[in-house]
Amino acid sequence: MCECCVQNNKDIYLPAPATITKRRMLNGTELYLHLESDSGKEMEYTPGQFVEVSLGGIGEAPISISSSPTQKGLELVIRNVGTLTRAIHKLQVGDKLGVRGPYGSTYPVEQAKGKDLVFICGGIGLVPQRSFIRYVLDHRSEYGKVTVLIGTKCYDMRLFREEIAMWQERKDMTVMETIDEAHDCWDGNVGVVTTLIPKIESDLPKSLVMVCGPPVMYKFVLMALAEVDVPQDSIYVNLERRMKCGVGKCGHCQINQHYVCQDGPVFRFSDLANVPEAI
Amino acid sequence: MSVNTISKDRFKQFVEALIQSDQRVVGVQARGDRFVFDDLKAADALRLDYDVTILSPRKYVLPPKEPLLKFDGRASYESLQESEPMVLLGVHPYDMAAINQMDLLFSQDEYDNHYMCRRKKMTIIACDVATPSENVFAASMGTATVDSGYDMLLTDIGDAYVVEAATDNGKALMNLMPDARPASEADIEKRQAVWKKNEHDLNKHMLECKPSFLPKLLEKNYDHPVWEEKARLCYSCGSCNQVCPTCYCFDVQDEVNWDLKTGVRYRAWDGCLLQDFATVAGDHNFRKDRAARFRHRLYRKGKYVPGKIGGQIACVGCGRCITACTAKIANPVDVYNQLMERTDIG
Amino acid sequence: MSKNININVHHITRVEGHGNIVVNITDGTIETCQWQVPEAPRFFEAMVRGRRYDDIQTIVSRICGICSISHSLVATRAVEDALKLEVSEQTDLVRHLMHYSEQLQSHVLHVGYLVAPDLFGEKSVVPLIPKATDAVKTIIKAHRVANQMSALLCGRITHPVTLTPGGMTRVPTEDELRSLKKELEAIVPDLVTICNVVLSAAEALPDFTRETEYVSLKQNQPQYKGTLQEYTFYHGDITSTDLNGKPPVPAAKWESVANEYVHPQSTAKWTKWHRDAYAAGALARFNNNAELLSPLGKKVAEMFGLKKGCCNPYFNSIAQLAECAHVVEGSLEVIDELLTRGLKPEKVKVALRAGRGHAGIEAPRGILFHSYEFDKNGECVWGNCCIPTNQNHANIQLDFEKLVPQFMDEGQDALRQKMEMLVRAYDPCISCSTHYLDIEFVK
Amino acid sequence: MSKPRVAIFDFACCEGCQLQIVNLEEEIIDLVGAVDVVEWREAMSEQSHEYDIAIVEGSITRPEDEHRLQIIRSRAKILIALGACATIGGVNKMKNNFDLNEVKRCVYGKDAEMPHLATTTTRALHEVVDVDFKIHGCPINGEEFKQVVRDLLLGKKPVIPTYPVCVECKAKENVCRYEYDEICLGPIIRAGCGAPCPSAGWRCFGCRGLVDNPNVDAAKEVMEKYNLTVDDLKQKMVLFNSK
Ligand SMILES: Cc1cc2nc3c(=O)[nH]c(=O)nc-3n(C[C@H](O)[C@H](O)[C@H](O)COP(=O)(O)OP(=O)(O)OC[C@H]3O[C@@H](n4cnc5c(N)ncnc54)[C@H](O)[C@@H]3O)c2cc1C
Ligand code: SF4
Ligand code: SF4
Ligand code: SF4
Repeated sequence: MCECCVQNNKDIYLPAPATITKRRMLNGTELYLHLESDSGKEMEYTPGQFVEVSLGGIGEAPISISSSPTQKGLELVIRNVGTLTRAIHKLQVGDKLGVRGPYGSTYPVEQAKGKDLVFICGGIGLVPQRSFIRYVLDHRSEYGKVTVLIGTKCYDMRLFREEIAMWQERKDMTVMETIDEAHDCWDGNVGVVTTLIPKIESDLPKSLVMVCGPPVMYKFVLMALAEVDVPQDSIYVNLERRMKCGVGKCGHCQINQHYVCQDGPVFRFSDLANVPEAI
Repeated sequence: MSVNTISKDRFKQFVEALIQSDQRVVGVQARGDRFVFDDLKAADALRLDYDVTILSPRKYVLPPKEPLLKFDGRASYESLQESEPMVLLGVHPYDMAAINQMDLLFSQDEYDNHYMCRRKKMTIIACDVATPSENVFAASMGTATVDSGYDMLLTDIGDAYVVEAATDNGKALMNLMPDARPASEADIEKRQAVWKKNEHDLNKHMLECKPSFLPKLLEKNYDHPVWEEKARLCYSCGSCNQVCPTCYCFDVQDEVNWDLKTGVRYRAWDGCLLQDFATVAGDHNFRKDRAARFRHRLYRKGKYVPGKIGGQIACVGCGRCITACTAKIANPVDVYNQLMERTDIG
Repeated sequence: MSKNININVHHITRVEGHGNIVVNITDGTIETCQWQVPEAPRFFEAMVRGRRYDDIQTIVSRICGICSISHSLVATRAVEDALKLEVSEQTDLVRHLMHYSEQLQSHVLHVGYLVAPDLFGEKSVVPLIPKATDAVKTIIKAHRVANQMSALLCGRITHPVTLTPGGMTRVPTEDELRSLKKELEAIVPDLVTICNVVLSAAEALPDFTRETEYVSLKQNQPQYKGTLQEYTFYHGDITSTDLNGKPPVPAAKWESVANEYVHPQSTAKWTKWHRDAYAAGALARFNNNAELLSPLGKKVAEMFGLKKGCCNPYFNSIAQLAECAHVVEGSLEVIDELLTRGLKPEKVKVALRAGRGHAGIEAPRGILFHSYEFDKNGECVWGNCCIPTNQNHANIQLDFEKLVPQFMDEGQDALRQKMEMLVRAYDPCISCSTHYLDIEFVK
Repeated sequence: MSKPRVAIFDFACCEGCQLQIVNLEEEIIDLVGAVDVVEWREAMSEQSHEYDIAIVEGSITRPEDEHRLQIIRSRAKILIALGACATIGGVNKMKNNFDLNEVKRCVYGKDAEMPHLATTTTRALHEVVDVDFKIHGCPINGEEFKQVVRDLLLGKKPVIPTYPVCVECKAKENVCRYEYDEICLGPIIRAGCGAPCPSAGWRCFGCRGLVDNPNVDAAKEVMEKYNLTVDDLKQKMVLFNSK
């Protein structure tokens, strides 16, 4: 590398090696990974952020951080949808991959203190939300009521089942789960996640609501929240776009004037009022 | 800053000396009936009277395909940086303005040392326009002249060039011009006249508002019929992106060697007009319609990028996209003026 | 030794296209001995109808990937003949160079990759790589230079895009020619190396001759000074070893030379002139033009004892080697000529007229003819092509008929090997003809 | 992991795409090192019925070809169509614009009815069997071929451009043919070739086939801007993009 690069001492595109220390399939398509950085240095991040995960020769993809900075290592959940994700699914404990980041905006960890929090998660949307939920649970006294709504398409796709069961045991949070399609082994709520909104006990207009899920989910959830008078500046959405660089250069993740990798992925909904491409 | 004058003959000797020096020299040359930036092998080939080059000097600042790093297996990476000292000779003011914008974009927030490193090794000799091209509208965009970014600025005043050395690099180059004399009052006046003329002449398409009004104009016209009207003929060929000096979107890909282990990760020009620019896994395309992509480019030029670089409009009026567009729909002025027609400027 | 032989090579390998060899010998009696061509017919002559004059070379180039340049060139010249277009000397010279690149590429490929494995008793060039790494690399290098030369002159390696009736769409720059010249000069010693390697295994070439008519182009009026006027691939009239002093036939009259007919053994048409069959190709060119080879070309022929009048078809590969040397020396000459003249871009002007045109050219594997007719709008109304490989089919059959009795005592495998080698020696390009080789020893 | 077994086959075509594999020159040694080439008639004498990847060149023009292709398909895990004849039918499809009997008569005259000259409507491979990947072009681009093979060996989905030739043509700094009021198919044809034809002063004649979503509706108006007609465009499209 040339002199002036050495001087600046940082290549924003350069991944650092990390090792897989735990691995398990959460369901048929979603793989959970626990990583530790080879340098031994913990990554400093805030819930809501993501990393770029690399396999030399295959490529790179943005992946949300699912762990909380209060714990050791990095947890990711990866859905098998394409080339890179398929290759990651083949990795085993002890295998290495490249990681760079963290990137992007964060959940309002500080502003949320003292407030009631509602998390609305659709499918894999639980993954980034979990980072904040765990953070809140690790700083439980600093936050108000915590309500988590989880909607999954079908019974078999549910993520983090044991952890959710543990959450449900807790007295200091409310967790409601629903699946879209009825299933023999399921005696809980059936229906889309919006059907759970009326059951929320917090004072919704005064709560902060965090929403993350597949693109189709936002419209309906946001409509439902408007109906119960949640102000737009109390709603945070977590968006996803195509992304190449993760650092605000390549242009792919742009939503109107916003770069998902810098201004997002977590947006305050009120900031998206004039952003027609967002939802 | 020092301002000198050098005769055209002597200037040729300077170019010859430059070519003999140990840095790469790139200058404007004729290719067929058009002009391009290319490695300069002889002073005679340099054409500072050119109108516009087919591609902008972006191809040197941000090469079409550039290695970022090499990998050895899944997790071992090493930065690659291939830049070399280079002199870029004959950059027009609008292109200079574009480079200045890109410098800002690649250095702010996350510092891109692949780009910046190359820029630092680059000496830019700008030159004022001597022949306006058929579609230039730099005057409308405030880029008919430029006052920063270059190391040296040349202005053709007939039988001589006025040479302004603006940086240490530029001043060092003056050493290769022993015959240059401090510019006379008259020469400076002649240069002023060229600037004045260009600020008037480089305007084959007249923008009917101040460029600074564009963000506001666009703000109100997201659903304007012009997007659909124009994009109806769009081939999604990205020609407008390719030739534009201010477009800088890129794609990143890995190329692996036959050992299936080592290889290079590189970035390559991409274009927001291309159909799959915003397509993600599962074939979901966030900007599926031609019109949406067409609109995105003109919003980027007139509103989004300006939002990142202190309001500078990211169209410098070179007119290349107007020429390059096969469907003849890419003219930014044409679109912006149509928005003006139906917008209350209030 | 068994007197029963069944050979059934279904799609002979290491040839371009599909061909079959079928031999059936029972109790010493030859019952079947056939050369079959089952390649899927592709109907180019029908498909060109309705196309404009300047699309013809693009279409017919696809007759054959290996000799696409020859097809494009001959088509372009036939169109020029029909439209009465003259081309400049510069165009002519550049096209010569282009054509040479194909001869070199094709011959090196044929001798190096397809024939050499036979000489060294291997099934392909792959096992030769570890055994004779340097030799293989030398062959690859010569092949690469030939391909670079094509890419430069044709716009891409295969299926040229710089040819247009009336001229060229792009000519190389002088810089490009100068660096090509360096590359070509550098492979001269490599060619000698390749020849020595082949020479070391030349005794593997079967001792077999059969009196044959050899047909090729011959140039009577020199076009330019030097090699170009002589051992011709590009200009000239049709000559034959059977002409016996009669004047050569102009290319426009090729149909009276080829006398094409459909044979049930073949999807490709067969041809005959003075006898039941004739041979085209490097050996034919050599037998008609040997004294005009370049100095190195002559030297190569001498190395192998190849002399004018040779009737051993296996020596076609040796004639190709001599031509490789000739073509490299010829190219250097043309480059010098072009550099002396200086290269200028030219504008092509075409005035449409109705008419029929013909042209003949030497493709790497032999003489090749195209004819087209256009209406006054420049649309093609008729086309006819006659491909070298087709002109060799009947001759291969006749060679087989002499070869099988001569060698049948050596046993099935040796006979089969000789027959495959014979077909390969002709360097058939069956996809041209349509496609070529499967040998069947019928059970 | 054992090396994948690769077999190369051809149907009606000029074999120019196989030639591009040979034209990889030195790298062909790397190729045969990375895979086990078990059958390749044009280059070697070995043959095999067992292979993982079948690379198939050429169009289907006869009933017996269809059958042979089906057998290849049933044996191969991955089937790659190599080159325009295989991916889009190539020039062979021009035949489909005529009456087939008339085509035969035109070439073979009175012998046209001989059984071994039978021919059917030309089809690309995917019109007969499932095709996993297409390597476009007439001929294919060697660089792209290498990349596709290596990607497949890595288990990666090859990146084949979905954008038109103009992208690469512009990057080569060519003056657009349309600026001289000449026709060019670049705007609707899939890139990946590096635009050699416009770079050599010729038009793109469409050998890589149409992009997925060509803007055909624009043709008429755009052609008029250059004093050209849609018929001019169609004349050129016939070469490689006949039905
Ligand atoms: C901020 C952010 C966070 C994400 N977090 C997660 C997560 O926690 N878990 C998870 O499984 N997935 C997550 N994704 C989506 C994930 O990045 C894509 O599924 C992944 O890029 C697909 O890559 P692939 O090579 O397997 O798919 P392919 O379809 O083979 O990829 C095709 C190309 O499209 C691009 N691409 C495709 N989909 C996306 C996408 N959604 N976003 C960006 N680029 C894309 C890739 O760059 C790739 O080059 C996240 C995306 C974003 C933007
Ligand atoms: S948008 Fe067009 S006119 Fe403006 S800078 Fe880009 S290419 Fe030039
Ligand atoms: S010449 Fe053809 S490929 Fe090139 S830009 Fe013009 S239309 Fe596109
Ligand atoms: S430019 Fe067009 S015709 Fe030429 S190789 Fe590319 S796709 Fe084929």
